[in-house]
Formats: sequence, C-alpha cells, structure tokens
Amino acid sequence: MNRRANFLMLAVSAMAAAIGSTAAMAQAKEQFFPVLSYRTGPYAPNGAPFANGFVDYLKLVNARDGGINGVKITYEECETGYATDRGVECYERLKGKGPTGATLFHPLSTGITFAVTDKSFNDKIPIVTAGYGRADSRDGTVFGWNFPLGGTYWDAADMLVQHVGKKEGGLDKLKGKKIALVYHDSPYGKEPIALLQERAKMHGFEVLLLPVTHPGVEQKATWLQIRQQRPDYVFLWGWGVMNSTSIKEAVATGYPREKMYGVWWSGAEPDVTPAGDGAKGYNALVFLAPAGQGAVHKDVIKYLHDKGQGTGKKEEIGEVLYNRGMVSAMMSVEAVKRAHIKYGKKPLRGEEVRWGLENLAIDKAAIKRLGFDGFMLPVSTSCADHAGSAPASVHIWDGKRWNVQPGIYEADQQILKPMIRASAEKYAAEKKINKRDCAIEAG
Amino acid sequence: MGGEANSRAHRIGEVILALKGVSLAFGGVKALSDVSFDVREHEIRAIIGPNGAGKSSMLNVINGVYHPQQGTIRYLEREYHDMDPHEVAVSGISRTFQNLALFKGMSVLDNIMSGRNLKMHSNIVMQALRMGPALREEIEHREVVEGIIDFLEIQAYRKTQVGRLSYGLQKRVDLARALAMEPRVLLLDEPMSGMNMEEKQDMCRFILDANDHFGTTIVLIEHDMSVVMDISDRVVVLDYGKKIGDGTPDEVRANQAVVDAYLGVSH
Amino acid sequence: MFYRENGQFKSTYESDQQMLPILQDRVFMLVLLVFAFGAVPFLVSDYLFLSLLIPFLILTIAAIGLNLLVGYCGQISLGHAAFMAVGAYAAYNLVLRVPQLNFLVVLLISGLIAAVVGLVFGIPSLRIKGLYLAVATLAAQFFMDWLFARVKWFTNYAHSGSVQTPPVELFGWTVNTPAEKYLFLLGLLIVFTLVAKNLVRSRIGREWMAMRDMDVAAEVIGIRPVYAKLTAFAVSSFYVGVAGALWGFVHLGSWEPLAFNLTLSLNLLFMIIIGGMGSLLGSYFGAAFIVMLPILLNQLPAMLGVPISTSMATHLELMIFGVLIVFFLIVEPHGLARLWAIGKEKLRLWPFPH
Amino acid sequence: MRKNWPVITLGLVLLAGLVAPFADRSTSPGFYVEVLLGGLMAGVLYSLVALGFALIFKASGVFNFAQGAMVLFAALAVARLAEQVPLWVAMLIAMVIMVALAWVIERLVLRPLVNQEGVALLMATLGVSYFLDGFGQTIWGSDIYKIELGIPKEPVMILESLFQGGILVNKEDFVAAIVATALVAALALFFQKTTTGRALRAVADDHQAAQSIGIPLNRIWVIVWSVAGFVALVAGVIWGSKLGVQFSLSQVALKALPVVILGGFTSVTGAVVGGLIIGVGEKMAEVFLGPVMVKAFDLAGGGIENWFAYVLALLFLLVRPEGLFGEKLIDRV
Repeated sequence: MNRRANFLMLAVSAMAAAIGSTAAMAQAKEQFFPVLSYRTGPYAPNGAPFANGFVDYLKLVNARDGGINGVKITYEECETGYATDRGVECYERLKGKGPTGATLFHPLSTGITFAVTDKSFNDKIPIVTAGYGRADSRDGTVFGWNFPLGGTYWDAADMLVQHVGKKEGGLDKLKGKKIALVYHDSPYGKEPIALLQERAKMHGFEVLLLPVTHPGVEQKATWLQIRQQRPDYVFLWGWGVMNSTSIKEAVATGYPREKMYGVWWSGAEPDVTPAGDGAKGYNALVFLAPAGQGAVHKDVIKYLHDKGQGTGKKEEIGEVLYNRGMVSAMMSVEAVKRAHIKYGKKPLRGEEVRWGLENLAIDKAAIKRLGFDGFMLPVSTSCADHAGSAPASVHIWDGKRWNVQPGIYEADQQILKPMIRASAEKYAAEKKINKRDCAIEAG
Repeated sequence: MGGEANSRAHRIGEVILALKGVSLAFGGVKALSDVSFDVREHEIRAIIGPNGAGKSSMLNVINGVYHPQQGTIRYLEREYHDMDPHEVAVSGISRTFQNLALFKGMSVLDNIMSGRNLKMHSNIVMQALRMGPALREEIEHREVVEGIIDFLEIQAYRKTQVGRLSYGLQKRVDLARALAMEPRVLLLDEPMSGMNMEEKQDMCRFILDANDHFGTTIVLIEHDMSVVMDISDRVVVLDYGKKIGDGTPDEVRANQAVVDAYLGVSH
Repeated sequence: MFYRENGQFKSTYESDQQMLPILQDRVFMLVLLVFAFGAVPFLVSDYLFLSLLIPFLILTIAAIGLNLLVGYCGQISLGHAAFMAVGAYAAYNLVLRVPQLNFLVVLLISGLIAAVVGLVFGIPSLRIKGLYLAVATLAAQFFMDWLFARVKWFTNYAHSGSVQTPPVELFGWTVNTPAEKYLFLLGLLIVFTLVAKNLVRSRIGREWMAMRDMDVAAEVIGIRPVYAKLTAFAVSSFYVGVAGALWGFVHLGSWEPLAFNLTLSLNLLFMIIIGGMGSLLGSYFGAAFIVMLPILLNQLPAMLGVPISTSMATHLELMIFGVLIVFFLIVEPHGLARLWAIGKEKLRLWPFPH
Repeated sequence: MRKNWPVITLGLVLLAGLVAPFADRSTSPGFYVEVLLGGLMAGVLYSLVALGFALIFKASGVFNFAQGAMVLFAALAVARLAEQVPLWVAMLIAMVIMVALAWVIERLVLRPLVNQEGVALLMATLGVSYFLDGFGQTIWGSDIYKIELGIPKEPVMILESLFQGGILVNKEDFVAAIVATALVAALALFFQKTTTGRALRAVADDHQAAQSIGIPLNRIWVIVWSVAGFVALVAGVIWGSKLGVQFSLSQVALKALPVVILGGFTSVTGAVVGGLIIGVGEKMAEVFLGPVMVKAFDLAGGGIENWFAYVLALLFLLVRPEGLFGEKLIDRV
C-alpha cells in the first residue's frame, strides 16, 4: 500500500507543479523580480545589508511610484547561503514565477554566476552581475545574457594598478615592485589574477598570489609570507569574514594598512569595524555607491521605514553594501523602464528586459532625478559591450567613516579588450555557442 | 571405537603438519611456549586443555592469524616461520571458530558460498555483467554448496540471515563454510560448545562423516572429554601454553600430569 | 492478499538466483519502469526535473558507489566527493582534449581514472580501520580540493579556476532539455544499479561483505583483504567518479572545485545511512531523502502560508534536518530500506497477522 | 627500540622539516622563529579543540563532529550575553547553557543510541551540529559579534638584540596560547588526579566494568560532554575575540581532526603533542615549502596547509595505525 501512496503523491505533486508553472496568470500586471540573497552562513553579515537595500528599493518603487510605469513589482527571496548548488536551485525555482517569468537575476556570487550563465542561454533570462561575475562576460556577442554592469574584476584590478602606479609617480615606476594578491580561493578571488599578470608583464612588477581558503579565518601563514616577502602593496580580494581577518592579521604582522587596497567588495563597514582602530588608513576601491545618504534614502525612510515597511534595520540605510543593493535594484528597474519604451508598459519577459539592459543609458540627469546623486556614475551599455563604462574611485577608512579620495579611474580597455575577446572565444568554443551579430540585431 | 577408526575408507597416512618449538607472546603474556606436535593425514587430532591453555592460539598460529615469535611450522613438506592466512587457505587448511566468526549480515547460502571463493576464477567484469563463465560458475558452485547444505541438513535456512539463526545452527553453518573449501586439513575450534546432547551427537556425526567420506584431516579443540576420547585418534594436551601430554586417548587418559592439570581440576 | 509467493516454485538454481524472485515484484518493477520512462517526462515541470529528479538520479549513482564501499565492504570514507571531482575533471579534460570520444566512453574512462585514484587513497584501509580510516579519508578530500584548484592544467588554465562544459552529445543526440537529461540519467542509473546488484550477489560481493562482517574469518577462508578492500575502493570510486562526471556535465554545466567539497561527501554518507547501509534500494531512498528534504523544508513555510524570513526558513531547515537525522538514527538505524522491508513483510502476511 | 621506530622516524622527519628552511640562505633566523611561534600558537588552539574530541571519544566512544558547532554556539552565547552583562557573568551563564546542552544531548541523542556503531554515532553528532548551527543563529543572530577581552592587538617586537629585525609577537595570540596551555594542563590534571577524572578513565577502558563497580555511566557522559562544552567555550572565546564571533568559527574545528588521528583518539597527551606538531608543521609547510612547490609545479598559489596536516597524519598512520599515543587494538578470534 505504502508504495502506491508514495507514487500517488509523487504524481500529484509533479502535476501540481507542472500546472502551477505553465498556467500563468497572464492578466496580472506584475513584474516579477527574483531575489537571491544570503542572510545566513559565513557571509551573512555582508549578504544581509545588500539584500535589504535591494528589496527596499523595489518596495520603494511600488510605494512611491506605484510600480514601474504602473506595473507593480513583485519579488520573492531565496536563500543561497552563498553556495552554488543552492543558488542554482533558487534560480530554477524562481525563473518561472510571475506572469512573465523572472525579469532578471542577480546571482550575488561569482560561483552561482558561472553556473547560471550556462542556463541563461536556454532560459533567455538576463544575469546581472553588478561589480562581480565573469570578466569576459562584458562581451555581449558571446555572453548574450550576462551584464556585468559597473565593471568586472579585471576593471577593478586594472584601476588598482593604475592607482598604485600614480602613487609611485608613474606606471613605469612599478618596475621591480612586488604586489601581493590576497584572495578568496574561489572563482571570485581568482578572477583578477589574469589581469594582474598581464599588467605585471607590461610594467615589470611581480605578483605574489596568496589564496585564502573559504571562509577565510585562517590567514596566519598568509601574513607570515607577506611579512617575509615584504610586498610593496597588498591587494585584498576577500569577502565576508575574510576581509576583517586580513586587516586584523595585517595589524598583527605589522603590515601598513596604508599599503593595502581592497576591491570594492572588501571595502564596507563590516570589513573594517571588527579590526577597530587597526583598520585606519586601509584603502578600497569604491564604484557606484559609497556610503552615505541622499535623496533616495530619504524616500526609503519616508515611504518605508517610517511606516514600518522597511526590510532591515534603519541604521544600516546608507551603508556601503546597502547602497550597493539599492543601486543594483535601481539599474534593474531602469532597464525595465527602458524596455517599456520599445515593448510597451506591460509586464515584460526576460528577453525583452535584455533589450532594456543593452540599451541602458543612465546619465547624470537621470541619476539626479532618481535621487542617487553622488552615489553612482553614469552607465551606458550596448549589445556588444554589456558592462558600459565602469569608473571607480578609492576610499580610505579613517576609523569612523569612508572618505572618497579625489580621482576617478577607468580601466584601460586597450589592455582588457584582447583579453576579454580571447577568453570569450574560448568559452564560445568550449560551450559550442554561436556568436551574436550585433550589427544585424540592431538593423 | 578403535575398530571404527580402522574401518575407515582413508587410512591414516604420513605427517602433513608439524609444529616445532612454537612460542607466542602478546606483550609480556606468553600464550604458547615451545610447543611441538604433529598431525597425520586423515587422522582426527584433538587439542585439549583448560581455559587459557593456548588452544585457540595454536589454531591461530597454524592458519596465520597470529605470528609466533619462535618456532617453525612444517606443512606439506615446506617449512614456515609463520603462515599467511591466504596461503594457508589456498593450500587447503580451513577452520571454524570458537566464538562464531560467521558473516552475520549475509544469508546462510552466501556464507557457505563465500567458502568457495578460492575455487572461483571469473573476473570482476564478468561478475558485474553476470555473463558467461561468471554465471556458469555461480550455478556450478551453488550445486556443490547445496550438497553441503543437504549433508548438514540445513536446507530450510538457506536464505535466512545467519545472525537470526540459533547458536547450534550457526555452528553448523560455520562448519559448512569450512567444508565448502574442500579442505585437506580442517581445524575445528570447539565445534560443540554450547550445544545440547542431541546437537552434539549430530555434530559428531558430521565430523566423522567428513573425515570418513572426504578423508579430511581434522584438528579439533573440544572441552567435552567424552566426545574427544570417542572420536579422536590422537590427543595433545596443553596447559598454560605448554604441552603436557600427547598420544592416543588411552595414553593421555593414563598420563598423570594431564590428570592433575586438567581432568583432575576440571571434573 | 495479492502479494504472496505461494505456488511460485523454482526448479533451477538459475531461476532461484533471479533478482526479483517474486512475480508481483517483477510486475511492480515493470510498471514502475514504464511509468518512469513513459509518463514522468510528460508530467513533470522543469523545476522538478532540474532541482529534484536530476540531482536525485546522479546522487543515487554516487550513493550506490559509496554504499558498495561502506555498506558492503565496511570501509568508511568521508572523502568521496573528492572522487566525484576526479571523475568530473577527468571527463572535462577528455572532452576538451579528445573531442571525438563518445560521451559514454568518456564516462567509462573518467570512472576508471577515479577508480585508480580511489584505489590509491584506499591503501590506508589495509592498515587502519573504523573512525581512524574515516578521518584519514578526509586527506583525499582536502588534497583533491586543493589539487584541482591549483594545478592549472586540470582546468585548462581557466583564469577563475572554474570550468564549463559543452552539452552532452550521444550518437548525434544532444542531451539538452531537462526531460532528455532525465531519460539519459535514468537509463544510466538502471544500468549501474543492475551492475551493482550483480556485483554484490557474485563472488566479489560476498568477499566484500565477508570483510565487513568478520575480517579475520574472511582472511582465513582465503579472501585477501588487499584484494577485497582495494576492489571495493576502486569500484566505489568508479561509480562515484562517473556520478561526478555526470554531476559536472549534466547537472551543473559549469563548476568550481568547491562544488565537490566536504559537505557533499557528508551528504553522500547521510544518504546511505538514512537510506540503509548495504542496500541498493536504500541508496535510492537516501538520495531522494537528502535531495528533497532541504528543498522541501525551505519551501514548506511558504507553502503553508506561514510568513517567515528566508533566513529563518534556512535556520529552521538546518535544525529540522539535524533533528531528523538523529531521529532516523534512533528509530531505524538500518535506514529506510529496513522500513520498506518490514512493510513488505507485513504486506506479505496481510490480512492475516501471523 | 624496534617498536618505536615509527615515532623515531616521525621525529626525524619533523626535525628535517624544521631544519629544511635554512637550506634557503635568505631565511632569516628571526623570521624563522616567528613562523615557529605562529605555528605553536595555532597548535595550542588545535590542541584545545582536539582535547574536546579526545575527551568525548575516550569516555563515550563518540567521534564528536559537533565540536565545532559547540565552539560557535558557546562563542555566540558569550558574545550576545556580554552585550547585556559583564563578560565574566556572560561566560558563567554560557557555561550553564553548555552544561544544559550536554545534558540534553546525553538524554536525547546518546542514550537512545548507546551500543550503536561508531559511524552511526558520528552521523548523529553531525545531526547535532546541523541543529546547533541553525539553533545558534536563530536565537543569537547571524551577524558578526565581538568579544572584547581587553588584550591589545598591536604587535610587539621582542628579542631585537638577538635576531636581526627582531621577532614580532602578537600579544593577543600570546595570551590565547597561555590560556589554552593552562587549560590543557588543568584538564590533564583533572583526568589524572581527581576521582571523577579517574572514573572517566575507567569508563573509557571498559563500560560494563565501570558500571558494575558503581560508576553511573549516564552521569559520566553528561560530565564529559560538559567538560567538552567548557573546552568549546574557552576555544570559542579565544577565537571569537581574535576573529569576531560568526558562523565560520564552526569550521575551524575541522582543523582539529588530523590532530586527533595523529595523536590517537583516546590520548590526552596525543591531543596536546599532535596539536603542536600539526600547528608548527602546517605553518612551516605553508611558509617555506609552499612557495617552492608553487615554483616547481607552476601552481596557482600555495595553500598547502589545507591538506598538509591530513596527509602528514595519514602517512604516519600507515606506519603506526594507532596514532602517536593511542592504544593498540588486538583482534581476538
């Protein structure tokens, strides 16, 4: 009897699921945003503020504007725990929800990005990786569905090299110098290596690779090596607890924090505060969204938190990662708005949203209008270039807050382009992908 | 009894197994000291002695589970310092265990079949596909095993997991597994312990039949004196790891040292 | 009443050695297969395929593999995900470097490579036992994790250490849609189950079980521990290696060394313990349980309409998962397969209680 | 002499490893001593967690995978309670919680599973560890929390006269090492000298015999799990003050596994010595051997300390299966 009951259950649940996903409520005027987040596990302290910022902005658009051009936003969170397999499951779970399926995905982990990139070709859903993801996915002709808006790790590494070059008084002064890369031992941390090695060849500096095993609490040996090798600079490519541990170990081994540069994921409040005063003088890249509050934050407080509708704690509004979450959400919403121009003000499918992402043009005026003045720099994309310009600055922690330094950097596309092309070609060959022709699509 | 022994199909032959000056110690504890004795082909040889006399250790030395510190073992014209269990099995010595060393998770059939493993030769790929020689082999050996099952009268329990059988039946399966190897020499470690009278009689019959029909040489450890004296051709007596007597049952019975050490104390 | 073997007599040893000696079981199995091949592909949504059925099928192969080692041969391994990784990277490199190979051949070779590696890491089992061995096998786990992350050749010098695979092609058939993947994997799983069944009811299987149940006695009847243990490691690693290759190519499509980490090893072990050690059926149950449970627990509050945060749902999931594991170990240490067997026994006697 | 050759070999190999860095002329003695100290300090903490493993294994035959989760749980409790009450009160309360936890684990998990196989028990502790991870984060939260022991974090230079460039020592690490050493010593004394300690050892040697002379097994288990909870608490506080209290603490304990197999599951001495060997060994390997390997095999970075301890332990087990100080088991037939 037992097994028959099991079978019945399996069959029924299978059918229920099948019906649930296909019989979409086509009439509902809703745009569904899947939200992959991680609020538990080793990276929760970083994942939570980002998710809160992201969700707050979506809520704000509904509360303040009544949705995107009248189309209500719906969303559902799915916990990935920063684990690739769970992330993929979340992707599968959410991709078909809402009247038109998922608008786009923010995988929020380089590992998950790699895994779902694969699936995007079949599912035709854009994968937006604002400030992370695959460096080569800037190439829209191969990576038709990836959008590393705001720059990739190659951009970041390039800008850091430029910055230290400037500090030394010219890139040629880097000759004979030693730069250590302390990185999270995952695709995320490994992404910048290729660029650094390329730059090292050009300028004659040495790159010292020091991987740190997930989750990154064990770095004694790493910093002993730094103490022994005495690199001129340390680039930090960490995430979560690894960042604060690195800074603490730097304190413990007496490495000057002024010579440490973090990527933009290693430059938020949870990274420096655990180290206390020791973090003073530590630098990090900052793109799009530094800390602080602007017009949009006032709206969030007015429309959400004052009414008890806020997602997280009120104090974290304006933190680096919170802001980054908001900007990510904003760019997604803007992409949908852009696509509305072409396809009409209705719920859109992922394929249509892609057009919006490929024709994104968030200029200074738009930034101001949206209340993000001072929190991001203009972004514009095209079919072939899925990232757009990706400018960033460096900010320094003074023990209390982040201070953005003057000077905006941009990666040298002369160097990046051939690398991106080579890597994208390799991907296309391995996956047997037919490249898009942007000229034809435009015409 | 002697008459019965003389009427056997197989006459007692030459010495096939001989231990010489064997000493074995665990840490500081001496289990065997300077023990020598021999076993002749086709005979039933008993080892007796009080608990802790080193009887089981003796068997363990013979089939290579323990490695003695001193002494040699002579088997089939070859001299060994110590034995390797696999080699011992290949050369035709099998045994049963005092405290039942059956494969508890397996069925009676599988337990006995596993005794045939040395006689099966098909390779692992064939077994995986269960084709050709592997399948033929399984059936062939199954027939032999069924013969042993019939001989020991355990047909009804073929597919039962041995862990669920009664003690007496498990002892029989243990014997069946040892017999499945078609051994030249069979070592039996207290095959009748914990059995009632009837079971003991059955077991005696099986042992004698095995010796008689297959000509198997039998080395037997047993506590029950009447059994030992009834069925064995020669008896060796151990006490505290030392040999104190050796000879026919009648000789041993007459040996004063044995009577003091063992018979006198135990009974 | 209907489930009874009365009147079914076996006249040859061959028929007595059948896999499913009881007629009703054979009929049931046939119906099940027809349903799995004929009906499921049309009934099930992509989500169920991709998130439940495909991981289930692949992990069942891995669980069978691990069960051969742990359940049948009694050697514990906490590092089996490492052999999955070996299979996956072997397959990746084979496809990359010898693209003309048929994918089935690729699977076979990957499995064999995993088998060799498994054999090497099985050598300590000749000296150490039980929990010592368990922890020692962690060496395989951590070493392999490291090896594939560090030696660039394995990942074809991918700059992020992450590899991607082309779609699986088989005699001109591209295994692409979820339903196709499902059918392909189901076919493989059946073959692998049959082979495993054959192995465990042959000489080699008896040798493994003998090692497990009483290693000294096994040696005395002529079973060589070296041979038995190492073949178990090799065959087990072969299975797990093939599962790893499938996990990489069919399920993930792109992966990083972390995809085969300790958590996966522990999950495999959970599968066979909850499913039932030394039972092939148990491997199925265990894999289904471990694949389904977290997803179900995670979605349960939402399904029931209980509004809780995702983090709370995950914490609850961890807690319930932990409790269920302990619960199962206490209630039925022999796993779901034993429960199934008991159920079947009851059914056999039904409606007469004795 | 003949019986001890694996130990002697290990000693020689370790000695060779210790001397090897000087094959490279550029190794400065000062830096070498720093690495050595770094390894010893890490090693003491490994010893501490390994001691927790060894205690539980000795008394109840359970291989406690939940040790790491217990470290996290205890640290979370201390950190969150310390926000409300003084630190020492927080630690007291946390200790009470750990004892309660020990009691619950004994009652709900161990007692029903008594006489099960080792693997089943190991799995059960994995279940416990999942539960504690979820439960801990539910009641205490999943942010990063601080434990402030008031030890300065800035490093100090010592022995500048002796070594060129001096030796950098982190006061925090130093204090941690001293606390851990004291605890290790206290536990060893507890085992050897007190009645309860002797009872624990009796239980370890023979469960039935211990029961028959009137040692209540269940109480012993609660005690031993409480002691393990205490060890977890101390480790959690030390680590927590160093790294911040967050989820990753539960994974640090994995590092203690090779320590227990190297030292022998049942040996307190083994846990201590093994911890030191592994601590020093892996730091030395990472710092001195790592770069050599990276150059030789063109690797993408070092990181050999992840497996070095395991492989070292494994190789050692091949020659001496019972570990450094473990008890040899003889099969009886």
